[in-house]
Amino acid sequence: MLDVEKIRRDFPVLNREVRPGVPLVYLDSTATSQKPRQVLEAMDNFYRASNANIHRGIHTLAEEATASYESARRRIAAFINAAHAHEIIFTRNTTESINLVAYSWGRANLQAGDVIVLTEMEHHSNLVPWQILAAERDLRLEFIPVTEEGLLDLEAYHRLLDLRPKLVAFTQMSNVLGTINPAAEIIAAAHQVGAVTLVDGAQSVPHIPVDVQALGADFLAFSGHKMLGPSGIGVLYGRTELLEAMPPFLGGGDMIKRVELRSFTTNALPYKFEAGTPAIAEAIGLGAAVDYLSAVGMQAIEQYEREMIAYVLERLEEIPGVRVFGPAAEHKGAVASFTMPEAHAHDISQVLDELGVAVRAGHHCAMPLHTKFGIPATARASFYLYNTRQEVDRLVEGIYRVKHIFG
Amino acid sequence: MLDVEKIRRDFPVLNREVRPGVPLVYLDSTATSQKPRQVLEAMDNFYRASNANIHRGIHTLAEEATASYESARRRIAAFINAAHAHEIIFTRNTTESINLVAYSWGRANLQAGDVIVLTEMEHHSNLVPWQILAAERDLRLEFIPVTEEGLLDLEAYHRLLDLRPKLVAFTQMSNVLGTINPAAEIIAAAHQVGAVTLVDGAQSVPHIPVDVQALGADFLAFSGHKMLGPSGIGVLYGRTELLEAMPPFLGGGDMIKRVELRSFTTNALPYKFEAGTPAIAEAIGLGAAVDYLSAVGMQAIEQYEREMIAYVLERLEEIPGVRVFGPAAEHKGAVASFTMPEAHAHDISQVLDELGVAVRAGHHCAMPLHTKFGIPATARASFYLYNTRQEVDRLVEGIYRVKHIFG
Amino acid sequence: MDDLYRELIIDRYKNPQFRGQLDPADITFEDDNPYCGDHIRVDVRLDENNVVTEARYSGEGCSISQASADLLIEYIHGKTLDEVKALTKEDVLDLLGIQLGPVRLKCALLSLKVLKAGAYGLGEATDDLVE
Amino acid sequence: MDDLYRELIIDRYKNPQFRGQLDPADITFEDDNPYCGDHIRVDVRLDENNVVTEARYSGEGCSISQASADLLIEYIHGKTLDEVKALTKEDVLDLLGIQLGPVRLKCALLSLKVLKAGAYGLGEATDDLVE
Ligand SMILES: Cc1ncc(COP(=O)(O)O)c(C=O)c1O
Ligand SMILES: Cc1ncc(COP(=O)(O)O)c(C=O)c1O
Repeated sequence: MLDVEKIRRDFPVLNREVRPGVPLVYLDSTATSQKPRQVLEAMDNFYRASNANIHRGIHTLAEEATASYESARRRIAAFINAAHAHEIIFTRNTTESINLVAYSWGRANLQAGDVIVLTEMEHHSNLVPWQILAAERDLRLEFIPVTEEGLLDLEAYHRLLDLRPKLVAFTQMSNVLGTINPAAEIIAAAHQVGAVTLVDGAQSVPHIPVDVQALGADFLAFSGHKMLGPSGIGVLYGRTELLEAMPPFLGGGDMIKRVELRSFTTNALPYKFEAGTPAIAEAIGLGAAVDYLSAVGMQAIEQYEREMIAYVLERLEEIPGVRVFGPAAEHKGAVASFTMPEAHAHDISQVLDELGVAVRAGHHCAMPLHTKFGIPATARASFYLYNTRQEVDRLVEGIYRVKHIFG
Repeated sequence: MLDVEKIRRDFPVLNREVRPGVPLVYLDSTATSQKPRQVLEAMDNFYRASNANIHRGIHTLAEEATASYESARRRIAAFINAAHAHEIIFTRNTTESINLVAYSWGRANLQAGDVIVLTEMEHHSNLVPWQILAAERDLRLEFIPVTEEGLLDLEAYHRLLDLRPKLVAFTQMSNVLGTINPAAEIIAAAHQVGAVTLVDGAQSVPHIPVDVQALGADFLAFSGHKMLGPSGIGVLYGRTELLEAMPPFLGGGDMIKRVELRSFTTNALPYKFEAGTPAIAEAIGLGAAVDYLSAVGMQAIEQYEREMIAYVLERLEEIPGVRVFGPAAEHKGAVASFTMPEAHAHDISQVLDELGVAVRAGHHCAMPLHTKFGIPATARASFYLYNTRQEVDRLVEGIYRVKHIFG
Repeated sequence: MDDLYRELIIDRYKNPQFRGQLDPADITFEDDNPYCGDHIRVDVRLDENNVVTEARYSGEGCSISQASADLLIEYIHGKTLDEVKALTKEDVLDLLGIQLGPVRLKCALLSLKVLKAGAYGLGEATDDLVE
Repeated sequence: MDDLYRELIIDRYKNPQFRGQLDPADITFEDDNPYCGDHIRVDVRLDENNVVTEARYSGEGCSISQASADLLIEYIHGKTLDEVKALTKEDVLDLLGIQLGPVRLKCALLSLKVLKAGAYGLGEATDDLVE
């Protein structure tokens, strides 16, 4: 069991009062998580004691910085059970990770007429890079439909596999519906027709145990800022074989072995894909974040959030008019996107904010999914290991307040 | 005049002892600068009080985060005198900024046979992206030669302009030789033949006043970490007209206006080029860094470093065998790359480190320049506003120690 | 809270007075806020002296975007085209009478952006119009 | 300091004992350290039992890379090819007798990497060989 009170003490922002006397109830972790002091201190200590550029320095600070940066990579590799640390490429965020695959693997492997299978519940980050590539290369994009309930239509998926897609790219957890997709099953089926798979782990890696070898994933993309880490750091995991065969993406310092005026040879993995000075302190911060998550235990977090979402859905369903999108609690993470007939999502969010309750409102970078459900925007409350049932109650009070004002 | 003692008190790392009793003498700011507490506190305060994702949130934290992020953009725009804040695109570093131009502007504007003019003193970051593009598009790369003295051969440049290059991309300050190139003159000549210009400002923006409008630069790339800011943040400045005409680079959240399953429309500048959750805290940190630099005054910093390099060269020249690369003090910034006949650059750096003096050793991501000078590696001591003459003396002592050990 | 949700806004949101479309119209323009999907269209009729005789808005979105559109459209009746072009962010905020953070500001200014893009005859509504 | 620059290293650097090239050789391989440009080539002769009879290195670089090459090449004389393939990072560090940070470690292990890549007959020397 999680000791939530102890955990909360690690998060300085949770002491914040949004206005005098109005404490913060942060229900927007799906957009970005808060950071424990352990993460902030790891970065601050780095800057105050060991800050230096890495890899090419021989002096003490540079050696320390290199060691800390590479140690973070190894711990992050272990966190998702990657077979090798060099399979962890540091990027800015999930979005850059997916673009890296689209630019490098995609341009080297896809030709006119090739099919990419995505889903209707993708975040724009797992749509737009493929749309750009599809336009450039004349590829065909196909989508696994989302059912009314908010699940992927797996029968339709199996029919799409008859098209022999070259790539199947899908989110392991929807940032709107909360749906946890059966990733291992989707990957196994894709592999049977020879497709490469990319898992958008932006929501899954922070909230449930993810084991890339057990999943069989070829690529996994995720962001540090959603899993207690800082902004400015993300990860692309890729299987060695694939990464080795891929051409470089960004060119510059560190990704090369030798440079002449008109030619270069690439460096070994993972450096081949890390051009220029990386987000050093941020990688170190993300290392501290996975240490924190591991110490709490990803299984314990998953379990805690399961109980939380069951309670959230129970409470929201009792409010007349509130419509929550996505599947039943057993298929989803701790995300509740909802609408109310009285008020636009923005207004819900604004009224809640006046009570200190931070929820997000909009299309959550998933416009096609909202279009499918026929709504321009939802309000979204999302939960993490530091949220409590009392905070759910505050949310519910706030929703009644919205009804009062706009009803 | 700079009050260096006061400045030094702002940099916590300068209290560091590399080993008990051996204080740090940090002479590696060209690789990355140290950070004043004002920058660290700006980021820490953000995480402890206002951390949220930006742009799409209505709650208080999201509004505060958005306001801080956009305020940083405006202050950075003012720092380089950009005409508009939307001309500041946040990237990870100089390297990504240059790659953004190569991928987006380059692929939209360059065709087989087109000429790009670079220089022999470029950092790999301003070589490799063009080599990749040249290989893909069958472009021709030409190089402004570097004279024995370490200056650009401007006569040769004018001859190269007869080739009607489409792009002239060059560093404003060499990270090896310290040479400050006559950027305004190079740009004006390029414009006369209709070429677009890209200035690598990784070294110039931290050390001398840079005014993009006075220079007439079309693009300027620089890194936060070299100018008192954090790792993980860089800037691409681009003129509105050019940026507006360019296709997007990375696809994903925030860079779009509308998304359907198979198509999207792009957002306005600067968001069009900022896909996914940006390095929010890092942008705020860079904002604090430019505030710090502005408060000290870029002119004062330039002046201080001019005096510093004159002293450094004077002291190094008195040591038998030490060969310093690059032009005389009046043409260069505070960078001294040198070799010694007795010892390899690595060994120089290692011995100096034992005395607490941090210098870099290697090719400094400028292999072609080292090849040109016929040396595999140099040791490089570089200086910034927090360095003192006493530290120069420590360097000199260290060099004598190298002679003693290896002589 | 009731500060922001001043009665005026809630009232205009629930009981808009200038909702509708005009056909024909001298100026018609529409656009949306990419961050939230709010959508506004304006239709304006001018007389021979370029004075606004009739105007309406339509679309969907939050109370701030819709109420500010309603207030703005009311306000421009009787104004000249040049006066409309000269409208600023401050005019809209004065009409609303509240303080707004940067994100909600975009909601509030959507109708002004659309209106000015139409008044200037632009192809696209850009943020500069309301800065 | 003199800890790191132990006499042994400085001595081997200044007075190498196994510098040179062999032609013909049964194994020849070369590579460099991308971070600093240090370069090492090794040439090895084997007898009919795959025992090292003669070996030399050449190249340029810092005292650590050159001295560790000199020590390593000395060490492999009389070893079998399988023993050479089984050499590890620890063997090199034992020969040097010093502690090294991650960057200098790459200098120290360059010769081992090159030697093992040659011994295995690989096309490329990768870091796995010395981890
Ligand atoms: C002149 C020059 N250009 C480009 C770069 C690359 O900067 P970054 O590694 O921050 O991308 C550097 C930094 O070493 C530099 O000195
Ligand atoms: C499912 C999913 N994919 C991708 C992203 C994009 O993450 P980032 O903005 O960190 O690149 C998000 C975050 O909003 C997400 O929830």
